[in-house]
Amino acid sequence: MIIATERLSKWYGQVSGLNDVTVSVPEGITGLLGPNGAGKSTFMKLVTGQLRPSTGTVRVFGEPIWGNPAQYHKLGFCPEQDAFYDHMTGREWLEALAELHGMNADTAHAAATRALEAVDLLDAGDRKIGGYSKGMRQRVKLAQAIAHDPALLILDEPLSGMDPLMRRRTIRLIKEWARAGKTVVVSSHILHEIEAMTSNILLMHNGRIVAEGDVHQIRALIDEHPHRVWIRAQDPHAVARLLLGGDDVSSVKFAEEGVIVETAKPDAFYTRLTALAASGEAGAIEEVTSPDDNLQAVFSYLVKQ
Amino acid sequence: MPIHDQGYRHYAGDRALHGRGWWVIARHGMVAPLRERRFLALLLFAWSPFAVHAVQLYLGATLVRSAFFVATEETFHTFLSQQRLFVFFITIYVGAGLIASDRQSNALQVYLSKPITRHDYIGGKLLTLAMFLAAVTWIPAMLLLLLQILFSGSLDFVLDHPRLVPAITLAATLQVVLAAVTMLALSSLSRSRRFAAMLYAGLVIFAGLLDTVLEGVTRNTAWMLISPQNTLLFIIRAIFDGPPDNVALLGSAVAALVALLIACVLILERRVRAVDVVA
Amino acid sequence: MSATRRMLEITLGDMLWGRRAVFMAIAAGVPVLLAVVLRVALASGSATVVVNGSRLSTETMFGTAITLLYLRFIVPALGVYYGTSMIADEVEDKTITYLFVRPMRRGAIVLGKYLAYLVCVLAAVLPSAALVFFIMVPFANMGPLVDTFVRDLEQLAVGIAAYGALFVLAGVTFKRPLVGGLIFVFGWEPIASALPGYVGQLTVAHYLQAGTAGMLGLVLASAAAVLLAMRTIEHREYVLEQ
Amino acid sequence: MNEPAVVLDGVSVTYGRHEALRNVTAELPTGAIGLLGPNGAGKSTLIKALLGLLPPSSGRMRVLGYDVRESPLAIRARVGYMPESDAHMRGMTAVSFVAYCGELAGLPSSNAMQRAHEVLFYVGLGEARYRNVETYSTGMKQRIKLAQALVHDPDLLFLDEPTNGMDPKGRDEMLALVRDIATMKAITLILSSHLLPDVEFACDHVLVLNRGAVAAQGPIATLKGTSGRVFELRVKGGNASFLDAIRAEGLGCDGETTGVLRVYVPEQRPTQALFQIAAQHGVQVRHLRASVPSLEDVFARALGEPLDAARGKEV
Repeated sequence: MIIATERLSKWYGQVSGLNDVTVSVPEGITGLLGPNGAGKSTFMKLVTGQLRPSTGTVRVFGEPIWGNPAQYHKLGFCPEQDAFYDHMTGREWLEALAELHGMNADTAHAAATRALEAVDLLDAGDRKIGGYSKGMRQRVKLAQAIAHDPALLILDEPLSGMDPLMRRRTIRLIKEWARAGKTVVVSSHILHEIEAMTSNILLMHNGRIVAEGDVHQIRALIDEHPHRVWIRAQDPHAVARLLLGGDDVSSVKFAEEGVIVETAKPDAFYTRLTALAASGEAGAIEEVTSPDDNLQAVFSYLVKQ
Repeated sequence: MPIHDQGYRHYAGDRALHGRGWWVIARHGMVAPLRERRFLALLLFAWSPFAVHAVQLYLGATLVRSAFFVATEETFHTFLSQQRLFVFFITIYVGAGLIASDRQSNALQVYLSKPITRHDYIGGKLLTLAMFLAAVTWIPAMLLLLLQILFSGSLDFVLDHPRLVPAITLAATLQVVLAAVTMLALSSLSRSRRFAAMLYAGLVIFAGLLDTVLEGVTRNTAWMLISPQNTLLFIIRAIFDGPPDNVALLGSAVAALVALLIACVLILERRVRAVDVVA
Repeated sequence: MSATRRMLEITLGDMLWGRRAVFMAIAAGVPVLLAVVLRVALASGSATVVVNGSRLSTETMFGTAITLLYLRFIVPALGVYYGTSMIADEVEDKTITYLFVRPMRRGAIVLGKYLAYLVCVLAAVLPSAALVFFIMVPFANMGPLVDTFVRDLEQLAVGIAAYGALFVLAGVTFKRPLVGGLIFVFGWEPIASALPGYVGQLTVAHYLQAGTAGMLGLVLASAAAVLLAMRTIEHREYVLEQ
Repeated sequence: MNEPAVVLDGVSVTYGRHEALRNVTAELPTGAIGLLGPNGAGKSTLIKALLGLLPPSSGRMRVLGYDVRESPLAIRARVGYMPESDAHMRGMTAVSFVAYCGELAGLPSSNAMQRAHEVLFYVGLGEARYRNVETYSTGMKQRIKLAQALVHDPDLLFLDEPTNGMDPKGRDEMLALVRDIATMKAITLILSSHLLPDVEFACDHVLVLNRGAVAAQGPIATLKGTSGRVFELRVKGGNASFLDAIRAEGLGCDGETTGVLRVYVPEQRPTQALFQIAAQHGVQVRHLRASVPSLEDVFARALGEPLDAARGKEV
């Protein structure tokens, strides 16, 4: 496990950022989600050693992070705030920060070039950051997180302010880093972006971990909302009549040009449905999908404000 | 229809014509400082010289006939020039953040997307500061004059000094306008209230310090022109005591102040621009 | 401490730009300008400086200029401005995060910035003072004054170090150090030196004038203040409010 | 009112040498219009020009029947603008800030205060309306910016990234508000956002800008075009032989690595064939859906991005 916390809590003043969190983050991409004030940024500040745990421990690569600067060789952090030295050019800033990793002038230069190229800012590298658009500032911020080629990337709202094309390119970039073996923790409010990157999530609310792991597994475990399947067919009533026969169907509802079935035993139900569609007994079945087997549904079911 | 729509309703009331923006800005601008206790204390403190002079007038008019207490044009002149200390503090307290805070909190976008013009904005902000400054210069001075009339029981004081009321008004207006326009221009130069305040304080104190050193060393009073504060005092003395022997210096003093005001207006014109709204 | 050296380089680049450079240029430039104006005025004989009867010699005027202008105004002002803004500015602008997630002791940030401050301010103030000296003091009687001039420079250097260190410590500890700093330098110091007894000793200015022993004490105190600032920044949590 | 809300006729705007808008001609109907384009495409320049804050170097503009050059104030009295960045006034409570904005927009002070309360309740800031705006969360700051744009009951509303920085629940509520305003309250709104799903949800018409020129404009439905015969397929228990079987049937299929298969079914073949193959291999069809082109595809096509990049979400 790359990151492991043990009964980790953090409060400052009366604000309780995190209370009693025990969680471990595997390799690959993990989506960190939760409503505002859920404790996401407190969690990230603890994992990046900017805050000291009030109780419990947080270990990155097996070692504590607070007051242990050597860890930052392997860690890249992209903060959420829009804060820069506006008078420096993108390249100067990246090189300066790279040198703080102990690189000499030319390795820093090479690292900066690689980072600028990765975020598609090579031509704007020599312009002052003060003159960058919001999307470019976001990308140069990403660049400083990967310049020293860390094994672990913590990204706080990396896509905010980017236009749709840049969003897509950045999502692809993050997935490439993950494929190249880096572990990435991405926090975002835009659920469909997280869904496009990974299905492994860490859902937080009121400073606690609500759910952890693969979205679809989590969805299957939410038993108070049985699995829902939407079927579009030429003759919805025929399909409904035939499906009702089995004991795996708990309720049936008719919706626009289709039928919505709730089932407690998805495996049994889907096998029967595939067979029915294949046989064509109830007419042609055009589309099958589960409207609430996605991150939005999991989020709203588990985070009841 | 029995169930009323609880959502958004259209506004049926009347809408005023435009052109009132500056008054709205000025009125609202005055509300904020008045809610702060420290500022009320400052205002109260700024009126203490008024109280002292009022007592002086009372004594002059009644019990003690001695010349020391009797009011003369000079009492109003000294009163106004003494008030410059409070003009300085109030200008910084109210004025430093007038535009700087708006720039820092991006409020300019909100203002200029409303049906008001840039000049409404600048005018409104100027008026906010000017009204507070008038409250510690022109208003107490005129009240003192009124007290003098009341205590002496006759209008002859005003009749003996026909030039007094216009002199007080002109001097106070100069004080208010100079401080307000300069502070507003400096406030528009930065996004931080503190920096604008330091700029204004620096301008007034440093220029004054430099002027006294140079005048002291070179005995040449022309150095006064580098300090707006001292130039203003010189002009106010001329207003009350009549033109000085060195009329050329008076001319250049007025020119210096006019130049400063023009520079400030240009700064304001350039810094408060609609085009860099909507970032 | 290569991290300190790198921080020094980054901060040097940062110091010579924008508001900070302008502030430094004014602080170093104005006295020289003043000296030139005085010299021209005196040379043209148009004005003689008469103070309580005796004609003031330019050397004594230079002495007063050093103490009044440099020691009481420029050096403390630079110390307050740069000392407090070194860390407090980065915390307020939230750019400190990028420095905190680097593999180096956080103390190196403070030390690097303090050394950069020392280098820049010394490089600005000392030559400016020297220039004022050459302008004010006529070449003929410069000889005997050289050692007092060198002592003045030492005073300036120690003053720069001391005020800088004091306000670096303040900048790391308090949230809004600038206002407090200004009040200390322009409010407390002039008043305290006038008050009787020990009160005068609660100011930096006192030790500057107290000969080499005082100055040595100040140097040690400055070093201690910087070390304390380095320790503070390592143990303190900076919660950057939204 | 069927007359278009905004008419742009050959509008060009230049900052010094940089041509921010190049001969833009467009007619925006009433209702909800999405304003799209990559960073620097000229979206904010267009809004500034329409608000009368930025004189165009050529071309004419009419907003709500007024000519922008002749009566900018009359336009701004009937237009609400919600800026993208945080915009508030230091030291003011929500109610006093919104009432102040009402007065600035021409409402008498007593009406402005009453309107402020009503609008703050509408945007969901009822309980927090006496708090100082600086203490607000990101989501609440977005709502108060909407409130100050609505207080004087505008006929046209500019929303610049209204859902920026909000959490999922806040975003849904803001989008519901935006949709309610546009559809129920007959207020035309121009929504500039980078989040295309939000635009797709709230708007029915789009104007896409690219490097200062119009790249595409029109109702979203027509721009999307018909849905091709491409199906998204997710199965449980799928294996290599199942995939070969599909390809053997002449149905193109790719995207195995990403968990969602893309199956190209020729026009005349019913989907039943897919189910039959799955049944034969004991594979459960968990998700089969015609892949409808999204607004993102329209956007990418308008900007000349290669289509497959647009189609393949996980290319």
